[in-house]
Amino acid sequence: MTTQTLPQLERREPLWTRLPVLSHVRNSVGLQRGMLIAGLVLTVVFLLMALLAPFIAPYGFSQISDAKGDFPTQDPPSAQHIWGTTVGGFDVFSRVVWGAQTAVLVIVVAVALSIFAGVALGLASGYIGGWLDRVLVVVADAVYAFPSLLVAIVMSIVISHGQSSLWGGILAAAISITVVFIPQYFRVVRAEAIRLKAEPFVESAKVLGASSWRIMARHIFRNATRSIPLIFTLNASEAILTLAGLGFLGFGIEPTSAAEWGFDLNKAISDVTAGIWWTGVFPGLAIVLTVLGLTLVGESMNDLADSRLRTRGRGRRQRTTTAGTSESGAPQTGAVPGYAASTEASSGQEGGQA
Amino acid sequence: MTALIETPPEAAGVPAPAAKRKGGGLATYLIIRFLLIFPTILILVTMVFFLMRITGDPITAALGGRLPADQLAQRIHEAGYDRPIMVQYFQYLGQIFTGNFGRTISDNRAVTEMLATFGSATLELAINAVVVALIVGIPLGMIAAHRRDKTPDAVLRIFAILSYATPVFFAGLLLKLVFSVWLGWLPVAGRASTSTEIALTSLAQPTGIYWLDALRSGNMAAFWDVESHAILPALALGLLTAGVFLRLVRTNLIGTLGRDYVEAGRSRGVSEFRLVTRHAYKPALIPIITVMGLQIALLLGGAVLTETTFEWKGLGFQLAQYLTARDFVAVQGIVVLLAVIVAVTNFIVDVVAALIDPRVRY
Amino acid sequence: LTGCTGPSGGSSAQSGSSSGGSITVGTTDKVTFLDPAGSYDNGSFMIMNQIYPFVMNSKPGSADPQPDIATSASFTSPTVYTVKLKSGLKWANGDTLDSTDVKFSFDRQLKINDPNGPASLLGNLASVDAPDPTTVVFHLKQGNDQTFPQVLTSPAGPIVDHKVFPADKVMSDDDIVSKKAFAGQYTITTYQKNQLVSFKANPDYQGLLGKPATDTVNLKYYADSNNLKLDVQQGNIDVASRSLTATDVDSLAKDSKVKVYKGPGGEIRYIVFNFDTMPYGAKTPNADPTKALAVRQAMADLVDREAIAQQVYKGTYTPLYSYVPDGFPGATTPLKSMYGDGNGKPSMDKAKQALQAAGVQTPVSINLQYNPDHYGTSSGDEYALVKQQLEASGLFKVNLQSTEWVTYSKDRTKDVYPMYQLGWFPDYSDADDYLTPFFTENNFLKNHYSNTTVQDLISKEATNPDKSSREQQIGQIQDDVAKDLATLPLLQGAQIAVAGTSVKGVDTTLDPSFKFRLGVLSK
Amino acid sequence: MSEQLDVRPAAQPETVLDIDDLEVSFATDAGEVRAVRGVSLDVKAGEVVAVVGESGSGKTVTAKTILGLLPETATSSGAVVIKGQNVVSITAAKLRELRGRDVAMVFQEPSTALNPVFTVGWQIMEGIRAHRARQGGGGEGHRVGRKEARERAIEALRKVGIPDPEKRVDYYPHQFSGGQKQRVVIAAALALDPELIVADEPTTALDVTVQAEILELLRDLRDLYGTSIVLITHNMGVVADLADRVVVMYQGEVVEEAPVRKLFAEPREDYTRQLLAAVPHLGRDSASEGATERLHQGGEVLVEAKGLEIVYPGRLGSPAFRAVEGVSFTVSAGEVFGLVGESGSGKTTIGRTIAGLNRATGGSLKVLGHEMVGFRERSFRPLRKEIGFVFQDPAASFNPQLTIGECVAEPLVVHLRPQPAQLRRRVGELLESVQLPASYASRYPHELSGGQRQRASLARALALEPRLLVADEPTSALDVSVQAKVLELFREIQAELGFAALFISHDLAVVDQLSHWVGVLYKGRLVEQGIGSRVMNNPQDAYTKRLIASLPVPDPVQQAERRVAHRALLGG
Ligand SMILES: Nc1ncnc2c1ncn2[C@@H]1O[C@H](COP(=O)(O)OP(=O)(O)OP(=O)(O)O)[C@@H](O)[C@H]1O
Ligand SMILES: Nc1ncnc2c1ncn2[C@@H]1O[C@H](COP(=O)(O)OP(=O)(O)OP(=O)(O)O)[C@@H](O)[C@H]1O
Ligand SMILES: [Mg+2]
Ligand SMILES: [Mg+2]
Repeated sequence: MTTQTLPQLERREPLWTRLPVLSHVRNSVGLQRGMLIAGLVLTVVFLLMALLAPFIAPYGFSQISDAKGDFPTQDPPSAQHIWGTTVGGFDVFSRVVWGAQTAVLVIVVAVALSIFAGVALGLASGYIGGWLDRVLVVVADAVYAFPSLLVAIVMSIVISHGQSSLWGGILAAAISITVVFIPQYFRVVRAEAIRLKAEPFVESAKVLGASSWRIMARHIFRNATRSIPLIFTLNASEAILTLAGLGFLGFGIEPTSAAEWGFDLNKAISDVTAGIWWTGVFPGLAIVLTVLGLTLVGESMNDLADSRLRTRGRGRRQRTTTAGTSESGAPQTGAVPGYAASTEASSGQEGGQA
Repeated sequence: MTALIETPPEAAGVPAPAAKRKGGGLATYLIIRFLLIFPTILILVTMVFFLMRITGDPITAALGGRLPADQLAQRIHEAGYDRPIMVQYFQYLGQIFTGNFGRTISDNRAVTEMLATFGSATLELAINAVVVALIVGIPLGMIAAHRRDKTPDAVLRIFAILSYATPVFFAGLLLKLVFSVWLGWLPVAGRASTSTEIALTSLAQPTGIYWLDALRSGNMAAFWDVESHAILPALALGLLTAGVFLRLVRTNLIGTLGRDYVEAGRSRGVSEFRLVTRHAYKPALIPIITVMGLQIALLLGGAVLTETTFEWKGLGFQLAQYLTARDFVAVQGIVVLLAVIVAVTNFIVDVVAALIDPRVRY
Repeated sequence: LTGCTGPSGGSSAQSGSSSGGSITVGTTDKVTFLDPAGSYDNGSFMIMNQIYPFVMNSKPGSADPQPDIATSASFTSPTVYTVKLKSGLKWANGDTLDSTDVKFSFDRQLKINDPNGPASLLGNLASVDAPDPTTVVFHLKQGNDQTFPQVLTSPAGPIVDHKVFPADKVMSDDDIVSKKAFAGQYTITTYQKNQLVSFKANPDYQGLLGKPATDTVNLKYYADSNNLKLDVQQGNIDVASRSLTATDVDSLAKDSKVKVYKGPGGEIRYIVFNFDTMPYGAKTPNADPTKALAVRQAMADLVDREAIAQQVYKGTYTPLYSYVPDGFPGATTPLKSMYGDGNGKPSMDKAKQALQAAGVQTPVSINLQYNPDHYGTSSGDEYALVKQQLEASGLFKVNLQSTEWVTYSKDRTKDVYPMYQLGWFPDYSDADDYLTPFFTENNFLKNHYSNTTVQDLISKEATNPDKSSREQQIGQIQDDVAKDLATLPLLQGAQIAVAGTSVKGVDTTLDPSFKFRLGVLSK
Repeated sequence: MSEQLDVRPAAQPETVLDIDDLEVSFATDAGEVRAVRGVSLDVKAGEVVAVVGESGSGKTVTAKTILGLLPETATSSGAVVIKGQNVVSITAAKLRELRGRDVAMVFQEPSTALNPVFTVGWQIMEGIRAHRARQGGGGEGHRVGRKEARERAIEALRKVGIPDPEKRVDYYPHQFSGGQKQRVVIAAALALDPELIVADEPTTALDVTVQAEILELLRDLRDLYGTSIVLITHNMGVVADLADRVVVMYQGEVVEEAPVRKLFAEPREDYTRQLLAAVPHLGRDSASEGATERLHQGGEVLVEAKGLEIVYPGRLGSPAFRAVEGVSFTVSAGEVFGLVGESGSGKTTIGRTIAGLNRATGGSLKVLGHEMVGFRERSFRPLRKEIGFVFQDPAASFNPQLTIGECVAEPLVVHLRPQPAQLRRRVGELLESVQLPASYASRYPHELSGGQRQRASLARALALEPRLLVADEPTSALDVSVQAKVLELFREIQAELGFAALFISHDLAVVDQLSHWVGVLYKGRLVEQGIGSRVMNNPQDAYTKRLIASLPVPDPVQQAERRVAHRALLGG
């Protein structure tokens, strides 16, 4: 019903400058840009590692022997195993590289699922309101108050039920993370939907007689989800940590199913106290650097999108002349504040007209 | 693990404090907020109940490797775990309403006693960690906000991210290695050394918070022993939270620093230091406290990894254990307690925020 | 059986005067119930062994059941086992300890029959009589049960105070402690469940074990074995027992401040074959018992137990070539000669032959299940190695899968897994505990293995009072099952404890009875 | 009395502020923005200098430079000399000493310029205690004690006319009304007796009646204490009312500077002339000029309110709020009904209710014959195509994700579902009808200027050729010159298409320019309605009288007369 297509209109800015990350890089300067780029570099390395794992990793993730025979166990870094081997004889370097793949898969599945569900519920709850909203909010709050690792554990039991193959394991981890994240997306999207609902452009659609569906799909959805990339990066790093935590508690993905950093790190704990540092340090660093990278990207994007936090904004936001503004003295509380300020910032260019 | 998303409860549809400003009674608002605790707990209990039943039963968990299937089934039947689930559910609800939380299945203790024992341990850890987080997070957050986008800010932000990005068990391991194994300054794990623990548990009315017990009994040796055990876990968990606090303080402070009233203060010749620490900080405190409250509540449940790493026998640690044992009674009890804590903390946070914000004061 | 003295290496230490100092022992085995009727696990049983009296017990260093608080115990007829108690026994709370308590304890076990309790061990017990204060008469269902004295030493065997314990329900730990219902070597002075328990020598104990070497012993609980390791290494605790990882043990062995003790272990690890669903199994479309056997044989030919024990477990496990582990009377090693190169090492050729002879098409695809969380975290490494060993020959294509414990336990008996990992820890120290539960009609494996000859032999062996012919029968059973390969035994565990160099007596308690006795430790 | 002010005692007025060739530029994403280019001006003691100019012309930047409040991204050159010190190059510590004591600032929005969590007394004291006391001879004084500071704060509050200052000094900002807040802000500026006050749009956020009081207060400051004021505003009425001298800025430069009467009487520059021409002037150019009875009376009654009552439900324990009460009026086909009233009087509420965005809760409201009390969206939806709505803030009323073309097309798509080609043509026509090039259809809202956006918004509202248009303050977000063009367009289109309109504004002059019939709303009640020019010239209701008296007209001579005439009325 909302598929009425409009004439193909020429767009004035090239697409690539409007892509979230690239436009952020363009808009940043100084240290803020430095941090964003550092984050991007770490993230890209991480992604490349995942993508090219078969080419980068010298061995398979569960390979413990090659033509020359069994791998030595707990072998210190050497030419053959540049980061050494684990107690089971796995090659640490290979597992770290393959681990990136697992991490990416888990992130993609987990975040995609939670975005999908969280956004749908958040939109409905925020826009439709009423009882639906109240019930969903209480439920989401309850889930939020639920210790997240507990949800993850229970879910991984419920889901993994049977076997943990590579995909089984990844799905189990991902879905358990999803359950934890849905309330977060729900909150953010719902808050945005509620804010947008009162925006004049939504009201103007309403006065035009547009149906609720059309309003949600065409007006609220796209605007409410603009902050999603920011949460995405933040949650991506949380997903890695949750996965690592699950691995640590023994609910993770088994080493024969896939390489998983948290699991390896957990297994390496007795190694570390025995002076065998290489089995723990590399997966540990992989986790830390990946989370660092993703968080840097997320935070920088967040700061750039938020004119309050942006280093160098465009002109100051215009104040409208009417007294209609309410006494909203208190600062915003959200970590992912709206984008409104930045879109309105351009209204100061009236000069050319006079 | 949900530490980083700092969405305050306001975003979550619990009626925002803004509603209060419209002239309604703060009391009404708080009462409603208080009443909301109950549906929340009911939902949690229900979720836990059904989820736990899906995951299996405690008897299989304990004896699945030893008994023939028919014997196992018989025992499950005798324990009543094969009755219709709704019957079990309503029976359980009935018990809860009469205040009977039952006894844990896997280690047979009264749930209330178990909650008190482990709750006090977790409370102690949480207090310690929050102290660390506040001492580290708030001043550093102020510095970062004040020197935003300068080198100190960048360094502090990286520090904040690193403290968050390092899995707590990894950080804990490193702390143990450095301070216990290499330097030998601090004990490896546990809440107290054996003798202290015996001394403290044989007190007449222990609170279960060791440093408090030690102080009350005037046993200074025990006090120092307890404190030396507390340092590493508090650091591990506290730094994790400090990272979040730092970020939170920084973001909100930057927000208020850009406000007109700060500019107004500046135009009156107020020093930059005072602008940051008074003019901008106090208004920023309201959202900070809201989110911090949530954080602290989550800290209680989120301490699983820290507690496991440091043998800190608290709720989080126990939760993981009971879960493995499919001890639904215990898990349900813990979740109810956590829900109450979260709800009550939110409630208290609202009251505190109200005290700070004159606009909602009546 | 009575009056026979086992080898007792360290028994001289315990006869000396006990030291005034205290010893702290760290462990990872958790307690569920102190009440014997409510628990059936190592952690609880470990404490029960210190605080409750037994009718039968074994001296440190041996696994031979001997009268503990009894003066004699023997079969007075095939189905009657009569015990004479010592007189003048007392509970730590002052109650007298006599035959009423013994009868009460066993009646209670049967009555409560707790889902988590060990009542199933008393399956052969019909009733108990206490004709006079020092006499207890056990009436058995099956005559000459050779395992019965062992059962009396097992988790079903602790005697409890009938004035304190309720007859029909499980009692809470705190009540037991506050009512001082102890009559073992030790009493408990402070009890923080699964955190810290302190024991004090019980002056009234008159049983087999004698006066403990150390008056005060603390038992500290750990969740993470790495902390246990660090604490024993740092000297914060004197002894660490159980659940250290192979790497921990390996590195502690290199540490001069501590000493690693190894004793015989009863734990075994093996692969179960489901005779219905394994390749060519009875319920598969191309069912063929010969081919199925060939598959099992080929697997037995290919596994390299030594490699697993060394690589994955660094010697904390040893290869297991039979169904009854090494160290039990009657244990043999049939799989060593029957499979592989005949010397315990794998043989690819033999495996190939076995499959070819049966006309099995290679590679054989198998689904192998293991459990990552119940049998230690190294299961993953262990099965990765098994997979590699099987696949290296090119004869097998292994699809390795793992499943979380509770589901695993359920599914394994529902024919979901064609072959799967399992472990076993004995209830008491007798070879029969490795045979009856596994190969009789209604065994707990539920793997559809059935061999009537074997079953006959087992029931004979279990009631054969003659030691040597019984051992022979046990040997025969092992040979027969080895031919059928109902399961594939892989490894046998060792008991491992680590102690500071000044601690004495650790080696004494790591005996085939698998009871860790605090009373022999001193420093 | 104000007359004599213009004839100031000629005793060599000392210069308190001297700006010389000031240049300010900002580093931005888009490169350097030169916000102020070579501005020079000076302010004498006891003088009110108004700086006017359209939005973005550099007024605020200039004002901030005076106090050294520019953000770090700014670079400035030139000289801003206060008491012999050049603010542009002075050290931070010196600058801090100077701020507040020698020059103080009054902000536009009193509600944001006061910290909500501190008492007003604390905030005023902050400024006092940040400085050493002034001691006659200019030597460094002592640090001001808490008690003394408090006394001075009370004194300052008293000076700005806050009643009961001893008590009110401990109030929090939210306990004051908007006008009082602005007085507090001024008191904070006064507390240190600065010689110069920089006031950046000090009355823009206030209602006209309140604005009149604040202007009076500022005048008193100048008269009683000889304080010089730099008054930044875009409101020519305010300029005419208060200023001695006017500086006109355009694109960062000073284009003209003249005494106020001279500037209004004979503006030199083209730009100034345009600016003055664009200012709506009460009583000039009225739409109902000469009308003696209600126009369009015979037309079909499109909106009919009878005893209309609109209540906002209270949330969570707060009582319900009655925003509109017992309002009755009609709007007939072809008629422009102007609704005026100050902030919070319920104008928007009525407009939104007519458009079905709010619920009418009592009385009766018939819109196109449909009863809106207890209405159902479903039955009302078909009527929506007969109603257009123009929002106040054109930037906010467009979905930032959609192009202007898509936005304008939306009503067509929703109601008519035309072919794409047809749609494109119609969108082009619509844009051209509001004097926008059809090619703008492919632009995004932020790529248009404010005035262009409001035109597009008008195009969207007119897309379905509605019979009724509700326009809620359609021009109040715009600069005067832009506003003039949009109003002109509105008037032309209305005349051409003949739709009825409910035109809402708080600006009497604007309403008068457009409306045939005017209603005055006060606290939710319609206190007066009538032919526009009549209401303006001869108000009946006391409130209307005060409202009209408060409005400064952009003509210093006329305004001075009005002030004298209305003094009694305003004193109340
Ligand atoms: N912090 C800043 N960074 C970049 N550009 C700025 C900044 N502040 C102001 N500008 C630019 O400087 C120019 C002058 O702005 P200024 O705020 O002085 O205008 P103004 O005359 O006060 O307008 P208004 O009437 O809207 O308040 C504008 O083009 C604005 O975009
Ligand atoms: N959603 C709402 N809930 C409760 N009260 C409201 C709501 N919207 C407006 N009000 C109140 O209703 C009254 C009238 O508001 P309205 O917006 O109609 O005023 P207005 O005349 O348009 O003012 P302005 O000139 O400032 O736009 C005000 O007191 C306002 O606070
Ligand atoms: Mg300005
Ligand atoms: Mg309005």
